[in-house]
Amino acid sequence: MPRLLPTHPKAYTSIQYPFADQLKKFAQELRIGGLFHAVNRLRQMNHLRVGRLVGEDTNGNKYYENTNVAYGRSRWVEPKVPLVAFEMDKYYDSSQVTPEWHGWLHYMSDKPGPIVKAEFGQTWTVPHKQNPSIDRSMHYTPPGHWKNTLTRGRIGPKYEAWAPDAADAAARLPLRNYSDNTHTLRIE
Amino acid sequence: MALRAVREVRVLLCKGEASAGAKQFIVDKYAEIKKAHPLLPFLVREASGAAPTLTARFAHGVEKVVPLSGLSSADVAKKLSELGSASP
Amino acid sequence: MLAALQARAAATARPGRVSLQLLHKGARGVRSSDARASSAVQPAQPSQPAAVSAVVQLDEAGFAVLPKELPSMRGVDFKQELDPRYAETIEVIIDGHPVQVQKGSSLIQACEQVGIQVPRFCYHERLSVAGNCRMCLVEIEKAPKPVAACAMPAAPGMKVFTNSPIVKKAREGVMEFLLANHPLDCPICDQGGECDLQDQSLFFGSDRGRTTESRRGVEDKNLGPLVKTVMTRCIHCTRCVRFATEVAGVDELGTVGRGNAMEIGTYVERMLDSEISGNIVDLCPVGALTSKPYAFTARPWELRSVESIDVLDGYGSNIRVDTRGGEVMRILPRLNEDINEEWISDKTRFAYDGLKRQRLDTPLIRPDPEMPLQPATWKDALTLVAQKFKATPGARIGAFAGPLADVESMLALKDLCNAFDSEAIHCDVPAGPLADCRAAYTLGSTIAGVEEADAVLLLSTDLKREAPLLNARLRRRVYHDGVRVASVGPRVPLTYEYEHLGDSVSQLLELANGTHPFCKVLAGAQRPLVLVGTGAYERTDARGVAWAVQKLVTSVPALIQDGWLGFGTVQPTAAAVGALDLGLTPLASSAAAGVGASDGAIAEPLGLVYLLGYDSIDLDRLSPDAFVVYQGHHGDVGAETADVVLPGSAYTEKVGTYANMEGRAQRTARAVSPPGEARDDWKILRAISELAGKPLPYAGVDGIRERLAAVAPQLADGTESIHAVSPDIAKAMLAVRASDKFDFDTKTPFASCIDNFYMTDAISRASTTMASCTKAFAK
Amino acid sequence: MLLSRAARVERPAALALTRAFSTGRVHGGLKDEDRIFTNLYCDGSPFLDGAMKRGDWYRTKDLVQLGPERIIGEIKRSGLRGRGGAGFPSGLKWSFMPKNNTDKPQYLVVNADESEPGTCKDREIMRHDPHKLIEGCLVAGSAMRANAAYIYIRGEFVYEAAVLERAVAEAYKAGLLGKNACGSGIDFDVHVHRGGGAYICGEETGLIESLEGKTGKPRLKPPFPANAGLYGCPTTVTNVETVAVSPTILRRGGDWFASFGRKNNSGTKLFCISGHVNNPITVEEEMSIPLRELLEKHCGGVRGGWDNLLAVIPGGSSVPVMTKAVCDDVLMDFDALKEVGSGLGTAAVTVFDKSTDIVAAIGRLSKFYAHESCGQCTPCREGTTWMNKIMDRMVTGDAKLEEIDMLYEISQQIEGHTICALGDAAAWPVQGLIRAFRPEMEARIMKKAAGKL
Repeated sequence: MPRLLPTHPKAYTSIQYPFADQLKKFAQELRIGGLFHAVNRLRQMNHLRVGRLVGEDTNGNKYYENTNVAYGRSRWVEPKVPLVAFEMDKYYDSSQVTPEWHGWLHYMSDKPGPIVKAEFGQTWTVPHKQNPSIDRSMHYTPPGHWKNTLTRGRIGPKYEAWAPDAADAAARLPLRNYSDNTHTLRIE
Repeated sequence: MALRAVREVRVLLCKGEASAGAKQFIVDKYAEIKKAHPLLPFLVREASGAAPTLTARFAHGVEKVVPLSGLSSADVAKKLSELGSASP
Repeated sequence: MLAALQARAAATARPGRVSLQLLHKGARGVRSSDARASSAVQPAQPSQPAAVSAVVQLDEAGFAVLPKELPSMRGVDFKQELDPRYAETIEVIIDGHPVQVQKGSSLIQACEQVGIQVPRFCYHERLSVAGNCRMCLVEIEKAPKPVAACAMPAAPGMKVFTNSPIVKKAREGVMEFLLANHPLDCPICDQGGECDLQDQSLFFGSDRGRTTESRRGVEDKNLGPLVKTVMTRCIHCTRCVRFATEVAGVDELGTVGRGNAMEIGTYVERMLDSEISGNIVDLCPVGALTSKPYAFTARPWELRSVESIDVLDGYGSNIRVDTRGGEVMRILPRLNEDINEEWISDKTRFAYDGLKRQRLDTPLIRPDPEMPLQPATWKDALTLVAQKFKATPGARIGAFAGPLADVESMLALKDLCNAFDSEAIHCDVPAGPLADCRAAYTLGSTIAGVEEADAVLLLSTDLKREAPLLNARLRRRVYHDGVRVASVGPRVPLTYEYEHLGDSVSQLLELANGTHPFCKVLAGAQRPLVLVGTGAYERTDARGVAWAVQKLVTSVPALIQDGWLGFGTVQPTAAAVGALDLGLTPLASSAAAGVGASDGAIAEPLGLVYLLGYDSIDLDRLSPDAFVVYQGHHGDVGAETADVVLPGSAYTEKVGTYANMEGRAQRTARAVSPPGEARDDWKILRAISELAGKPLPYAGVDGIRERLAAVAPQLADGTESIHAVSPDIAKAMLAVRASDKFDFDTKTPFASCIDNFYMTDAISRASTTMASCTKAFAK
Repeated sequence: MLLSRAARVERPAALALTRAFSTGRVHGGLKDEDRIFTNLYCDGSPFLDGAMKRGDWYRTKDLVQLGPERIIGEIKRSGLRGRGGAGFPSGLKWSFMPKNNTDKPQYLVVNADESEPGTCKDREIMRHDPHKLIEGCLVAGSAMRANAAYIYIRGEFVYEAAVLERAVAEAYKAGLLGKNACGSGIDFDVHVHRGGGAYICGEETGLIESLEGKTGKPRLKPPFPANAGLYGCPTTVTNVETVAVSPTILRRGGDWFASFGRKNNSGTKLFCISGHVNNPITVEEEMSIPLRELLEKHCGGVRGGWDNLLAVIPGGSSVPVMTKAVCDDVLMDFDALKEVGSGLGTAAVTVFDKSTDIVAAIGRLSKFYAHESCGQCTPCREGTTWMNKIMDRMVTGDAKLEEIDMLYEISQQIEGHTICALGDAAAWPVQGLIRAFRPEMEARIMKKAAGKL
């Protein structure tokens, strides 16, 4: 049956082609860095995005923008991670974003980091440091935590019983004190 | 009025007319009783809504209660001396 | 979430509507049209109070059977209903509703009468009007600008709007200004959750702030160990200043500086030395003044409140015990116009931490006189005590009730000892004139009646320490009406001016003989008042002093008249009046008379001493072979001397009846459980009687109440009313004197019965807060 | 000398008197014989000898013996309005005092705590013509059945207080005050009290508090001082000028006084002109004199000519500022100034020429009010400081444009919500500035934002 009318191109629907845009992005990554790069990216981030590199901060994080996607998703940061990294959450933390890039990243301003630094930077500011608690060894574990060898302090009794013997009384736990938890947490 | 065996006397009065005689008895005779028995506790208590009574307590906590409702002063005196002469 | 909050706010912000309708149904007020109609017929006819049920039942003798519990009359202000002055009402139109309000009331009171809540910070019913917070601005028709409702007297026909746009705008503006310099530290503020500023900014404030300026910081002031200050939070309502100067009578608090630099503080670095200073914590609408001992311990929404009675002094303040998890967290006052209004003393408020220290929580037995006390079971301890009761002859059994004993336990103690033929049942009260007549040991005028006195004589009392709130009432009377107060006793500051007549017995004798110039003042007064501190009877010549007091009281006719009993004893302990009501013997008279009531009985050394919370035992008078039983809740002197200790419960842990100094019986409530194995006091005594073979004839709480009603009906009904003594009986009984010859000790001056206000009983002695107060304030 | 001062400047040929102010008669040009304060410039001795020569204390006995009703009636006929700023009719105010009060003393309190920035009329009276005031105390005091007068003089007026105290001592010595004052049969005392030196002590009730020895924090009204004032007794607080003119009014008659000025704004008035005029001066002039004539006749005109005028504050720091367009034809009296959104106040005319930074000038005023707020009530305590902080930023241009509206709103939140009038006084200059010079404020902010300032 000859076609009388030229066929209309099929409208793109994500239902019909669920991976179309991902494939497209993968292809773009392939073009950028080759197969290894593309596969590594796919492995590291389960959401592929491609955008314009806006800049890089002192921590080596890269800031990207893609104005073609929805507001709120158009700016992102890609943390600096080793080329072949497993356990990604070991490597990145939101506090790695430096102050001068923070505003741009959160749509507070449109000025990227270098401009912010030029305008507002002071000579006396200390270099940015990320929150050290990303390192598991730095995590705070209170006394009584299963990883802490210190046992938790005993909360005192609700009332102090009278002891006929003064020495007896001295050996008892002090009355519980809600305004001061040094005894319960054993903070040394 | 001999109240030798009595250890304690309690007179409960109400605020109404029922204890008018008993009140009169206290006013008239209290001084006399107290003179005779200076160390005998003779408690006079008033409470609205209480039934007027005379209570005498003897040894070992034995108590005898006499109602005083509507009694005259002389009647109360008689009741008291009866109690005083009674043995517990 | 926000919508829900707003809905709640709207629901709570307009309670006025509901109350207004109630009012129009004639529940409490007078409907304006009705009032007009009735005023035409009967000019000063107030509306009838809610009538008491009219069905009367008669008993066999033909007398009315009265209910055991009389209907509560609280909430019905008889003064207001009966006094023609209060019947004068005027009509004011509030938010379009015509309402009748009392003449002379301010607009804020008028709004309150009809249930419309006008926000306020500086206004307080019991303090003078300052009008400086400007939160209570309302609109009056034809007024050029909004006026402060707290300071504006209601005028007839005035049209008031409390909800108009102008008013809302004004409130929002004032609230914004108040918050402009208020630190938003609610999460770390102890007032959080019960803060007027929080509540009112939610209801009446704007939804956002505009200030970006730096906020004012104020240095905190040191007001002593009770009141914590965070002065940056202060909104300068000056409630604390007005309380201190008007009620407490200390001039240390004031405002310094002007404009935005104004600060509340003591002018020089000084602590607030007042026995009722803790009330400024309640008065402060924000978290500027908070309780130091309570700081950071609990949040108001975690607390469970129980309404109870204070027993640490003889005043009987009504309190609210706030507990959390079986622990008393704090104590707050409860409104009672007849007793404490809405204040409580510092000891009442802050001694609660004594309830957690030195507690007796298990029975203790001393196996050998040389050995320390050892924990024991209830069974062993009670059996031992019961054995001793059985083995000791009645004349050698002695019982002593302490200052915190409740009426029920004292009754059980008396019944128990009587059953074993003992008569030596004493209470911790020095012998006054006589215990036979109730007028001799209570405050005959009643606490509220002190404000009706027109000439006052104080004898051997430091009223500011013995009854701080009574003193505050007397101060109000002195300042408002210029009543003359004279004192024979210690020369101490009472926060008002009084004539100090001297401090020796000779002045008292002059007064009793009618030769002293002040007798003329007493004789000329309509309602004279003589207040005697129990310190007067803690002397070697106590009987002589009592004789002189009786003579003085019976020589002034106006002191005992119909409707006025102007003779009062300021009892410093909560147990005193109850004990004397039950017939427990005062101490000194028994010492003078020997033990036992029968004439000529010879005192024998006591073989069994039963101490019911009694800690001031005289060890020298105790024979060395005496067996001492201590029943109480705190390990104090009594417990140390005891051979057996039976743990009882404190006033927050039991339901007990206490009679305050005016003879008003009130009941405490059980807020927490007694610690450990401690038990209710009267139940312990009941158990001993059972084991000793002479069981008391009551087993349950109803039984003991019935027995109480039979022995002392004035304590039993629980209506919290005072059963006044008839004047003729009081006159006849107080006129009786044993003899007229006494040796007087004119050298020893009259002294107060307490030397340290902060430590008077086992609970306050165990309290660390009271210890720090003693350190800070005691002379 | 007076004549020469007045004649120094020629009367402008044509004055633009238009609009509602035109009454058919041009006011101004008070003649020397109509002056009340004839020793305003200290031409003669300020003490009793000089005062007698000028006609003070002349038959004061007869004035006092007129009796309260006739004195008050005469004052009412003269149309005298309070010279302290509010302009309340004096006769009416004096008549509020209780008439049959036997159990309490009554007081006249003279408010000589002249602290309004720009105002310097009362000090001239007190240092150069104190007997006018003292005689006025006696006359006005007797009219309001007062037993004594308290002159609350500003603490900073050291010289004036010394002069006044000497004058009072002279009067006592001469038998003009004290027992049987002037032989009139009434006893009348005058006490001079030196104030603590706060602006708020010039407020009626704040002054009473200060006089009682407390901090000068204004009281709530009601009760008004006429019912419960000084020490709880009926009291009237009046301005120095009001009291000082009353004997002359009684001598020359209320109709004479009422013949000056427009209706309801009658009399002569002391104007204190300061700021950018060639010859700043305190001068007595007829009410309702055109502002331009006042400035050009007595002060030698605005510095740099009339066209160099930027703005005028016509009645002391607490009234709103007027622009030149308004100043061109406005009359100096209560009603005319109220009509243009300002007020006569104390008639302390402060002139700004075009060299003025008007925002900074008003900013300084709001700093003054923030400093002088007593701190008692919330809107004034917090609001004045807040306004001051915003005004500081307005001056440097660091504020935001929206903050102008916010500032106006804050000033409205203060106005009318306070215990005393200081809140209003603090709010009005700022409101006046925003109404009249909003473009100037906006321009500054935008300039600063653009980095051009």
